Amino acid sequence: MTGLFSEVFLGALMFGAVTAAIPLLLAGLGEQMSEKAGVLNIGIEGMMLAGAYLGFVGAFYSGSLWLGFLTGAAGGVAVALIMALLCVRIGLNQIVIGIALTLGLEGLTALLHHFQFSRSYPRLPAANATVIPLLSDIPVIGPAFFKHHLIVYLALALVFGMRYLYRHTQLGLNLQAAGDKPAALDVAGIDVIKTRTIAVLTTGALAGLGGAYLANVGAGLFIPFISNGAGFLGIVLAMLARGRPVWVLFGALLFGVCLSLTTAMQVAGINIPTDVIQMLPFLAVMIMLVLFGRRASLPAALGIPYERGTR
Amino acid sequence: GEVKSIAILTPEEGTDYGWNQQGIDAARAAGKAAGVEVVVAQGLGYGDVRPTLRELASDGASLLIAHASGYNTSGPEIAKELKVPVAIVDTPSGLEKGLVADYTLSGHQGAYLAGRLAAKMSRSKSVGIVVSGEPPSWNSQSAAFAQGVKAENPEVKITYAVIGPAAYSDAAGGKRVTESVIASGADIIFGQGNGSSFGMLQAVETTKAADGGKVYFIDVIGDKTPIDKGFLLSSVVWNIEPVYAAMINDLKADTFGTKSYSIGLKDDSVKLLKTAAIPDKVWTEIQMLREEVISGKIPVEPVYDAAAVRALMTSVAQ
Amino acid sequence: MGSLSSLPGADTCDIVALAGVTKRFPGIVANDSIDLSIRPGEVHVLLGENGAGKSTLIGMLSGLLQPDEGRILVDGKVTQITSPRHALALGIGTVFQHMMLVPALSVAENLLLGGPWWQRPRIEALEARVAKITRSLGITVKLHARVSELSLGEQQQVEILRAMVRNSRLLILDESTSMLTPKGIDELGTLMRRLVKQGLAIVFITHKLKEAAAFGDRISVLKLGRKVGEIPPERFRALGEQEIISQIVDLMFGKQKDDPEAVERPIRKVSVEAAPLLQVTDLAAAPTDNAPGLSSISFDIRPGEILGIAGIDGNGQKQLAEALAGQRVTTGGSVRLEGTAIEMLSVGERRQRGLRYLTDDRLGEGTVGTFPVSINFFLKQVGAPPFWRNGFEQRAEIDKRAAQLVREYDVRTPSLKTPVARLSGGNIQKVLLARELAEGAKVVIFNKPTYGLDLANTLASRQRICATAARGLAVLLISTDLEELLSMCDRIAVIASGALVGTVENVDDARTRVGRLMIGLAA
Amino acid sequence: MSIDTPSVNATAPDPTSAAAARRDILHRLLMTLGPILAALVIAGCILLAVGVDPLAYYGYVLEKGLFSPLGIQQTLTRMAPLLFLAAGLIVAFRAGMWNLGGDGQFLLGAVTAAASAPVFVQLMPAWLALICSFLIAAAVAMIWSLVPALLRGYQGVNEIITTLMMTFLGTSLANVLVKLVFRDPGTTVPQTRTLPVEDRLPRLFDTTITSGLLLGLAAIIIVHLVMTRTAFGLKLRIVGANPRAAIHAGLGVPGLTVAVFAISAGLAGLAGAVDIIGVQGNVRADWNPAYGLAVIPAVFLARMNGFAAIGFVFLLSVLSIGGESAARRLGVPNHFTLVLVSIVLIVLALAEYVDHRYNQSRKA
Ligand SMILES: Nc1ncnc2c1ncn2[C@@H]1O[C@H](COP(=O)(O)OP(=O)(O)OP(=O)(O)O)[C@@H](O)[C@H]1O
Ligand SMILES: Nc1ncnc2c1ncn2[C@@H]1O[C@H](COP(=O)(O)OP(=O)(O)OP(=O)(O)O)[C@@H](O)[C@H]1O
Ligand SMILES: [Mg+2]
Ligand SMILES: [Mg+2]
Repeated sequence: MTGLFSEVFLGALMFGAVTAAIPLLLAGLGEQMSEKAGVLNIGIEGMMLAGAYLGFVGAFYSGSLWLGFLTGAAGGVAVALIMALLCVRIGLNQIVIGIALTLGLEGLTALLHHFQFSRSYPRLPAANATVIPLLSDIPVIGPAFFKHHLIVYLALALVFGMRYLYRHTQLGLNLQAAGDKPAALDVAGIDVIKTRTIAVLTTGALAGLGGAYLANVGAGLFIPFISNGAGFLGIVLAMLARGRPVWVLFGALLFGVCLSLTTAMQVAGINIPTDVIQMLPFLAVMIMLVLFGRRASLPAALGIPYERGTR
Repeated sequence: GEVKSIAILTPEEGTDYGWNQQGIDAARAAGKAAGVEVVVAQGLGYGDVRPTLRELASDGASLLIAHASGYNTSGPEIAKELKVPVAIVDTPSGLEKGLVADYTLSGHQGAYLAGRLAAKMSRSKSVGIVVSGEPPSWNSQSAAFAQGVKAENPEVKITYAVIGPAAYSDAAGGKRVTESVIASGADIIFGQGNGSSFGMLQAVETTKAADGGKVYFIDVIGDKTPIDKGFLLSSVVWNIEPVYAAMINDLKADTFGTKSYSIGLKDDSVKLLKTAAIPDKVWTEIQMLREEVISGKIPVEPVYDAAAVRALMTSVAQ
Repeated sequence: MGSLSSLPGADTCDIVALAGVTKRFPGIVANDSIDLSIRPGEVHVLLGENGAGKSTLIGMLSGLLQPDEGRILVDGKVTQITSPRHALALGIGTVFQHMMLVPALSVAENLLLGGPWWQRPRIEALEARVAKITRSLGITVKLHARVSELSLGEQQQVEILRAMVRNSRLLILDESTSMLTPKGIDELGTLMRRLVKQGLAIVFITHKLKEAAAFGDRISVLKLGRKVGEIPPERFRALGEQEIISQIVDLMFGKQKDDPEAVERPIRKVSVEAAPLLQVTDLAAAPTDNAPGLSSISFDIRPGEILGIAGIDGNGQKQLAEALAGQRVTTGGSVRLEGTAIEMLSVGERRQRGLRYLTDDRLGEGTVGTFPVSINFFLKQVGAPPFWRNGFEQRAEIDKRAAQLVREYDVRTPSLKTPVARLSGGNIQKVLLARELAEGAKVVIFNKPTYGLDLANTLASRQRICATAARGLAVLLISTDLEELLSMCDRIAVIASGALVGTVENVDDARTRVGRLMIGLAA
Repeated sequence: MSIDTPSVNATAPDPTSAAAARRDILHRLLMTLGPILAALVIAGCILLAVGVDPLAYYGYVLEKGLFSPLGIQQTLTRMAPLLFLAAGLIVAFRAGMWNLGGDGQFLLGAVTAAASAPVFVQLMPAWLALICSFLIAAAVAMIWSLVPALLRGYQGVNEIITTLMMTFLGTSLANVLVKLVFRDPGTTVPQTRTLPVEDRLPRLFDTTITSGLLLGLAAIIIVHLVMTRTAFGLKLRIVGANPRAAIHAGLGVPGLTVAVFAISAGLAGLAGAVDIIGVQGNVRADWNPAYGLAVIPAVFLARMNGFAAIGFVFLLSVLSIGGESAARRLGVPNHFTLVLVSIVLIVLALAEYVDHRYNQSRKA
């Protein structure tokens, strides 16, 4: 059995873990931004699907992965725009619209796929990796972390970018104020609606990018329902992270590693039903919540539309 | 009795180069041959199909083919309720004359041959089985494939991986798990999964084997040749048309519900797909093995239970 | 439309002038063609009962609300103040009636809100600037403390500071003194004088006529949305305090007695031999992140007695009230009601025994804002007959009794169905009073019962509290308003940092003795 | 975070004319049918784009979902579990608890019912057996909700996270139970033993409508009355609208929180049970109809009013039954139904907003 766990295999497992974690990371970072600004974005699954579909279409027809990421992000933004209009600007119920958008995009992308790809099932060539010199030569770690597509490093950099944004910029302050006490932000002269709109659109871009990554790199193709609940996991990650981007990264990696662990245990021939293994990450998080779960500090105005001058 | 039209109900759209498409195509072909109208209700999901069954029956279908193991509770119920013949899968004990017939489709014989083929062709002496779930019909093929591999060459390593409990549309998962299995040394992947099988195919196309050469894919049920990019080694193709044709005949002869239908190597309703990637010599050997399986010289018993399959995989993994 | 100069108030030296401004809310005209001029170098005091339309007016000046009719002139030009940002750009800085700070952010971060989004917040520049302003104002501000850790008074200072940091030409203070101690109020007054000397214009809203007379230059009085009178600076300077007050009272209420705030302390007989109704011994509670704890609090109150708790806001008053009511976990000591220990009882059980607590946080915990007025009367009796029988709501009973209470307590509400949050603060307070004084009360804790109430309501509430004591109930009156305590209490205890530092009989020199205790000297 | 709980009129309706009441009903009807019509037009454009005749499509939706005897029976049968779920959500949402774990609770209730009912019917009279199954299904779902309930009630842990996590867990656990514990040994397909058709809930009269429909209607109406007319309901609404006021008023908030979760989850469990005992007869591995996702917006659109929720659930059922049939007949993938439901939800939400705005400006 020792032979099974060769360097190559372990490297591939970890590589898979990172690949699986990236869409969750992007969705989680996106959701975190919305939540920080006071918008509970349940439509993120729909944004991911839009990103996955358009991202794939863009990459497939142009032959450029980068263009695919761009169209994917644009797809997410397009859905987010609806959400921003309906929930931020005119204050419709965020849960109703979020779920409706998710259902709608599930149906729409499946429909489009049916008419467009359901006979040919086009697939993209392998994403070319940006190999980081030296680091990539480290056994196991090298192939796992330093042989990814450039977008992966950008996503990781984004974690720290977000951290900087939240901690050290005026926008970070504005976002937090928009989520905690929007009226105070408003009287300080910052447009709450605009701030929240920016947050929701950013969520759309990130979720769309996550979807595009899922389709173009994760799977190399688009099929209906490809996001498979990743958006909802993103919501969970964002809430568990309590506003800290680095925690989203940890959470996403935890889920990715658990998925790879599933594969590893099976390859090792350990006879455990997949359902049981599947429960592990959730069980781990639940136990953490039971043990350490003090008052989760969600923004005070989360889910409440802001309208000037009402109380 | 008279047979005017038959209806087939499938959980997914009939464009999957797999279970649903084979069922629908076969029903159409059988209907055409018998001069019978065919109604297709596809993409019904795995929920409650009683409404659709009732509606199709009230529209006058002479036979309802409930083409999913998830429909084998509702099918017989509606058959009794409305006195309409219904065909269901995976339930040999459910026969009822004039009302319920079973067709248990298992490609295990074909999968056995696929296992022999894989063991012959593997350069690294290591093959993988990747599935996106563990329904009985896939289990029997996984098990038979493993038996075939071991019968051909006990030295060949088998890696078995389930993507998730119900990861049928998890294409990214399919690709990820397949890549891991390839990294563990496999250079032939026997893959079963609906949407996720396209992810497996993608992994095979974009990942090199340990020796730097091609990784090959063995598919099941359908024929993905039209979308192949040269990585398809073979497929355990099911042809369900004879089954449906027999059902129509039995309906006409009023013998529907007295027997189970199945598919197998014998009448080529299960067969291994010949592709250019298979050398003629190997293909000839496989054809000889096929004869032995048909004659019963090589017994291949189906294993339907997921736990039993995993136990088997554990034992052969050593 | 006439020419600008013909409009009243459109004077060239006005920073801001209102001309015929009208604002309607569903069912009410909150401001009815109001004319107003606001000039540099003046403290313009706005007076008016609860709901007179003062805050609405401010809302329009600060860009939160848009007038339905009329116009606002800034520097003589007709200007539509479209947003708070616009108002700030015009130099209009507002300290709102309700706290407008982000509790989770630090003071510095709150002051920095509003800068260009891409920038790093410029803390160093702010520190320097704040240091300069605070020095000239004579206040200290903890820049790096979280706002949620500050007392309400400190928060108010932060809001004033924010307006100053923003270079406001016009500073609007909506009931900014309601949370301050007498000393704080004096300081704010001095501050305002200093600011108008520097050329600022100030709009100052208060319910306390003495403050109006002491700090103002010009007074406008609103009543039911209309401006019913104005005392211009020339007249103002010519009059003494008492004359000004009596003029205001004329404007607001018609002829009345000279100094309405000088209520005679009703003479109540507190029998010395009577057993105390409420006995508190060595009560202690642990401090939390943003509140001081309590340590060895002991006192008792006899039937018919009013015990006052004086002290600077944020010294444990709320914690004491909550500990007594059972809303806060105590770590030691005993509370006896009529001799029976109740410290282990729940909130509901204590209430059942006759302990009532009138909270100072009307909207936050006193009421359910979206629920109708009628239900809010009975929030603490849910399930009790005759309003509920076998668990079922008896609407007729509820409405009958609610209508009765509305009449009895003069609650001004459009209907019983109106969501209670729509009422003005004063009227919400009446709902709470009615609720707490309902049948079976024995000991009542009043926490800042007249905070934010207009004069008439304040007087009415005080009278009710005195009447409550006169009926033989024990009253604990917590207030930051020393005048109020002196006018009503039998004894006054002073709280500081969660401990009682002394108790004073309310006789002749009580004012000085309480004052000494409050600033940390022996009585 | 708060849920916009509509305040319940405390006073009796004033004795204004019946005409006003009629006008109000007409208005409501208009404000529901109008948006639906608008949604159909929008969705129709999509149909046109893919080359399908929208009129034919909607004709089939109406015929097969509503106006044919068979269709209406199917629609009403589909409503039963949805009504129970909606009832459970009403309790939670009115009390300010975001129970997003309905699907997990539903599945565990379903598995429990499926595992117990076939056993019970052999031990006792059928009616008693079914009652027992219902009870233990509700009990299991309640127990499942205990973790989020206690965490929220006593630790203040946000229930959106915990219920979402518990629903992921519950789905897996239900599968494990079906595959490993309650598996029917008589079949190769992993599923529980099947409750014979004759032992299931009786059908109404001569139709195929399950009597679960009546149970569902009863559940949602009782919930509505409890929430709006009783002291207990008022206590829950106080907790939902202003938890601090609840503490101030002396309500035992943690206890009430646990009660809310128990009732909400219990009803979700009953939804699972009524679907199994009334219609399905067994639970298959990996079965997850995910009804919650559609019912949640419906409950919000109904403003947590039980009667309005019945209407929206009915609408959803018509769309899902009729939409599937229409899609098949016209060669549109069934996924189009999702698009249609989504558009209807969004337009209804928009219409409510417009109506609200209009009312406000009229009052001003
Ligand atoms: N939503 C509303 N519904 C009904 N009436 C309203 C509404 N909003 C405001 N009003 C009315 O507007 C009037 C003016 O309110 P405003 O807040 O300006 O009073 P105020 O003078 O600031 O009172 P206070 O001294 O209590 O602060 C009130 O009488 C109130 O009844
Ligand atoms: N946006 C609004 N919509 C409806 N009514 C409002 C609105 N804003 C204020 N009001 C009304 O304005 C009146 C006064 O409100 P406000 O909050 O200023 O209380 P208040 O009068 O200041 O009370 P107090 O002086 O006791 O604090 C209330 O009666 C309220 O009904
Ligand atoms: Mg006020
Ligand atoms: Mg005011």
